[in-house]
Amino acid sequence: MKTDRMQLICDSLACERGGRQVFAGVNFTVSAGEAMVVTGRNGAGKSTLLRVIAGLLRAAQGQVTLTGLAGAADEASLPEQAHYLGHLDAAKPSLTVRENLTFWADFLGASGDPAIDTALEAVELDTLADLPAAYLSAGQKRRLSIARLLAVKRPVWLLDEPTSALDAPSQARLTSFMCEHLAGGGFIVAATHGPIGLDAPRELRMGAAG
Amino acid sequence: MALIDLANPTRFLALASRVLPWLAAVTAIVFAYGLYRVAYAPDDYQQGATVKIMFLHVPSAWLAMMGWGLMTVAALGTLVWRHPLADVAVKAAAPIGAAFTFICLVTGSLWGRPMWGTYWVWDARLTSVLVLFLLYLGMLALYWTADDPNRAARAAAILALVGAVNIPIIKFSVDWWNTLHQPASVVRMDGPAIDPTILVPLLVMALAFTLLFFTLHIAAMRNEILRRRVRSMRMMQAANA
Amino acid sequence: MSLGPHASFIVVAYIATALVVAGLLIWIVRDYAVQRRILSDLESRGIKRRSQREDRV
Amino acid sequence: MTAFTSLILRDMRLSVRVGGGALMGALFYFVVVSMIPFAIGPDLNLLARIGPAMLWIGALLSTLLALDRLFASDHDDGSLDLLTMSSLPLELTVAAKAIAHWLTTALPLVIITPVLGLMLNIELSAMGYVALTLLAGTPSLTFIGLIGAALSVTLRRGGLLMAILVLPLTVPVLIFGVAAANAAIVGPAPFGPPFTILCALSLASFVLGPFAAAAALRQGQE
Repeated sequence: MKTDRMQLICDSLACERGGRQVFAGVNFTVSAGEAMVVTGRNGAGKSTLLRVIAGLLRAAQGQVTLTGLAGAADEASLPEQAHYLGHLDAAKPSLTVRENLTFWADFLGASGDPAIDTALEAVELDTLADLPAAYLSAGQKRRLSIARLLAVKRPVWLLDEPTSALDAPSQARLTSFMCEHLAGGGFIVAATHGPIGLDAPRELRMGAAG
Repeated sequence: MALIDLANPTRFLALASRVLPWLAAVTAIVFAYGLYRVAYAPDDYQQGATVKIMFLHVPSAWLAMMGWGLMTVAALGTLVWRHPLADVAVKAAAPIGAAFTFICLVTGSLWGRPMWGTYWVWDARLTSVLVLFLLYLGMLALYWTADDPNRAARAAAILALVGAVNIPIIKFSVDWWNTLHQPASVVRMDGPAIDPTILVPLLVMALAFTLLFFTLHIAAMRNEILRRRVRSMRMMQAANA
Repeated sequence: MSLGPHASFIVVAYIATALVVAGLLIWIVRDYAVQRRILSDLESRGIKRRSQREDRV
Repeated sequence: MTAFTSLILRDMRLSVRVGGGALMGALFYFVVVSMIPFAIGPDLNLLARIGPAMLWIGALLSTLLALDRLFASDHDDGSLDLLTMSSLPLELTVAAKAIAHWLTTALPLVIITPVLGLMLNIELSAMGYVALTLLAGTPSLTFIGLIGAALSVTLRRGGLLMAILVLPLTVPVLIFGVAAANAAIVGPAPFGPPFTILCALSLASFVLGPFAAAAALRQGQE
């Protein structure tokens, strides 16, 4: 993955939902290896911003581009280069933990079985690999979601309250995954209320300017 | 039935392991004897050799009804006495009852074709069995779609009781419906009083089928108990991980 | 033993019954093997049921 | 494994697991069709005449009702978000889900059709043709119903609304399906022309359905 010159550029982004303007005039640039934390009160549009970046919502104005990616049309490819970790865990209760992860790895871009085993070990779900996901607790399901970020390599991580439902050791592990990802030249945009353990991330305050 | 005494699933498992081989052996012996008697049973003077289908058809019809009866009693066990094995009994009986109802319908239409000239008539008797089959399928569908066995247990018990109340009503209404629109082409099968040379093989086959039902039912109950054990152990596994 | 003019119907009826019963039998036997295998697998990982001394379903 | 086949396999696997919908469509079809004679009476000649129409109406209803949760379940657990973030075009994603749904829901329905035909007094030789028309026609029902399933995610009201939206769209399929089946049973019109049109409708819906459904899903992201 060649990411040295990559930049995630957000240009005067605005979003409307149901006729109401959620945010407007959001500008930022994130370079490879950088993390940005989006903060703000409830309803300030943190989740909406992440969904716009992920291509799950349409921007009313402005655009998000990922530049510098070798051999790909920039704007269209951003959702394909991004992992979105939302509030929902996209785990099917009747499939086993391994089946769930294998499917997403195959669907989002094949990585092969070793990647899946290492990802499951990294989030300490390897002992539960053959258990249907219905038996998992909220925190375990969240860890299964995080395993997806590890099993499929994508440069941009869009994390919406990534630490929710996680206990302290799991949060620490998530922090180390994020550091590794940044060290490998990845991007992180995280919406959060509290600290997520990264040292000196850039901060974008939503709703502060009105 | 011994189900009432066996409140403890572990004791049931132990007993099932001890009883099942013997029960299976007895079933096989009675079946062999029954089939031998069937092979040498005389032909019916009206229906010829096709009367041999009756030795499958009548016992499976009897089991189709007994299956639902067993589910009804077990359903009372679930709802009234909260017996831990009652729901296991209902769930294990459903596919077996459905299979025997299916055998009854298939053999019936294979018997009907040479006798009546058609595989299926909307005759009151056939139609009631068809409705019973649909009820069994509904019961199976209920168990397929529910992932929580405890919630499925109550719903299935209620369905079993409602079915038990409804089957006589359905039978009655179908009889009445059929007399209004009696199709002319159907030959009624009011055979002569049954001769002992046919009655004895029929009774032996009925006994064999009943034994088979209970063998399968106990084995299926054992599977279901193990399945629930797996479920609770998996929950412990997830909680401890 | 002669089965008369409708022999095929009789034979098919017996075969169909045998198939349905065999299907039930195979399903039950396989199901038993599968559950046993999962249980022994879980037990080998040292997982105990909620109340190992007083067994419940 | 490619994204396309892995999605088909996942959806098929989901539908045969606990809580999945495989065979439910066929079951609904069986129940609905065997209820109809109770309403019109056990007149075998009448049943034989309207049998194909009853089978088609049963197939139509069960295919549509079974489609109800096709996208809604993926939407509710967040899978739909991730499904749209793949390099696989959304049209193909949607088509993969439809194919899996047809294989697990509509194909069993086609397979049990001969049994129902027996009960409706349809000739053994004609029954094969009726099943053939369903085999050729149910894909188009699934792919047209796909549009309704996608719209009902957007509109957050599944079930009845979806049936109201989609049933009128299936009119041509119904007309040519029943026409082909009737041609095979009573004649005198040849079986070929209506059956060919039915196949053409299916092929057209393979194209139209995924595009319209993908557009509806994109619209629903507002």
